[in-house]
Amino acid sequence: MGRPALTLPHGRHVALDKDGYLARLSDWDIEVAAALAHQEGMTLTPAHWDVINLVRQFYQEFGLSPATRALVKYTGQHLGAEKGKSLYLMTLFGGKPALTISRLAGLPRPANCF
Amino acid sequence: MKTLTFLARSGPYGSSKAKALLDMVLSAAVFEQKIQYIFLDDGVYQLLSDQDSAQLGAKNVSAALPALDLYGVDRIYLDTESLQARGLQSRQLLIPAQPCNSDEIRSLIADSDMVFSL
Amino acid sequence: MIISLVIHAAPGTSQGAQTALTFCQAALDAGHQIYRLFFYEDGVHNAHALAVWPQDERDLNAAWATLIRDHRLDAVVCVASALKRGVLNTDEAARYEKNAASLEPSFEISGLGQWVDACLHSDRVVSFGV
Amino acid sequence: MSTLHIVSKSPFRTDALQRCLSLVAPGDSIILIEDGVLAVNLSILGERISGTDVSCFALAGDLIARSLTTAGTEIQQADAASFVALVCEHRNSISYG
Repeated sequence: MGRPALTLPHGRHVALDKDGYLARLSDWDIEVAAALAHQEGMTLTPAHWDVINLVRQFYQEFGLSPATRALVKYTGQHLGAEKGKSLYLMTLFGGKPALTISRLAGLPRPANCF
Repeated sequence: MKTLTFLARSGPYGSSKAKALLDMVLSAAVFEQKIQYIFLDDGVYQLLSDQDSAQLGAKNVSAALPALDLYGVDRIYLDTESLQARGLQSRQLLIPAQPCNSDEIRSLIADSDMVFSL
Repeated sequence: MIISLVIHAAPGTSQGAQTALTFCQAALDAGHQIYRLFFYEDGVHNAHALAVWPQDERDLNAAWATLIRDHRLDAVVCVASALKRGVLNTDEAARYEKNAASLEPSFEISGLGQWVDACLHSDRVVSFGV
Repeated sequence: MSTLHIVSKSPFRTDALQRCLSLVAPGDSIILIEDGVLAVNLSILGERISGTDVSCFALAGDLIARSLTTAGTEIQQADAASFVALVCEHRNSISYG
């Protein structure tokens, strides 16, 4: 069995681990995020990107991958109160938004992701 | 809901204790417990602003403290005697913390279901 | 009473793990219920299956495993602490492509959520080896 | 509504005992365990508990191993069973490292 990889435009390959997380965080870019989303049957819209960029900003600022509660509040502060709701994030990213967004945003995989 | 009190008594970087206690606080916050986070003894060093751990090859453990508010942790206390004993009373702090003394810490502890100190 | 323990100390380095074990046994002897043992930070070394102790010393790793099995205790090692210290079960070893598992099977790997859960469901939570 | 203060480090190595003594409240108890028992003859401890309703205990096994005794002090000896009982008798506990 070959190593899992993400195939990107122009024949570029990015290594993933068994659970579909990036093997090297430095590989992350917007193409990678789009391809990771595509794997989950998601097409990223500007609304998705606003949140993905916000999670990267959260990580830059605090050195943490946000829990849903913190992400909801942070979203409200930066993207407006009407978006600072877990329902909004779930509509965009599905059932466990904080985990999914962190993965798409190329944050370190959480140790307790099972 | 339980009242959990955390005594942050260790400075950052010299050991993993500051981070270990912070991780407990953040986990308890996710479960929406009533949290009291008290910085005292060497723990007050965690609150100094302008920490830069780049030369250590270590993460800045205090960078996460400003996120506490987003986790709903808003009962944050600072033992002013510990600050004074270390000559830090005039230093700029990373996050707002309610100044307190031993008497007040005693009553915070008396109100707690569980206390964790690192 | 319902009691949980948080163990921060590695066995064989400081006395904390030994004290915790003795306390746990005494609590069971007194008829209390141990809701959970939570091994955090260096405490996860207590769950190391590959530790070999000199024959004339008390094998603390084995003593925990026996106590946990005999009393069907819920013993959890913190996943973040365990991964960093090379204490992996077979699932984690496979996940991170390591060639050996090292967790004594009477322990489970899980997150700090299990510690919070222990706080919520116990009358007392006592920390050892801080 | 009282606290059990668990001190496990030598008073000469950490500020565990000092912090414990600053936070101990009437009705609380202190138990010295492990290297914490090295404080057994310290006057700051004796003075703090003397004539108060703060009880102080030391784990007997830790004392005996270190050739220490509580003779001439107000500190009571505790075994593992009484340590457990102390935990149950107090609302919460603090372990000082």
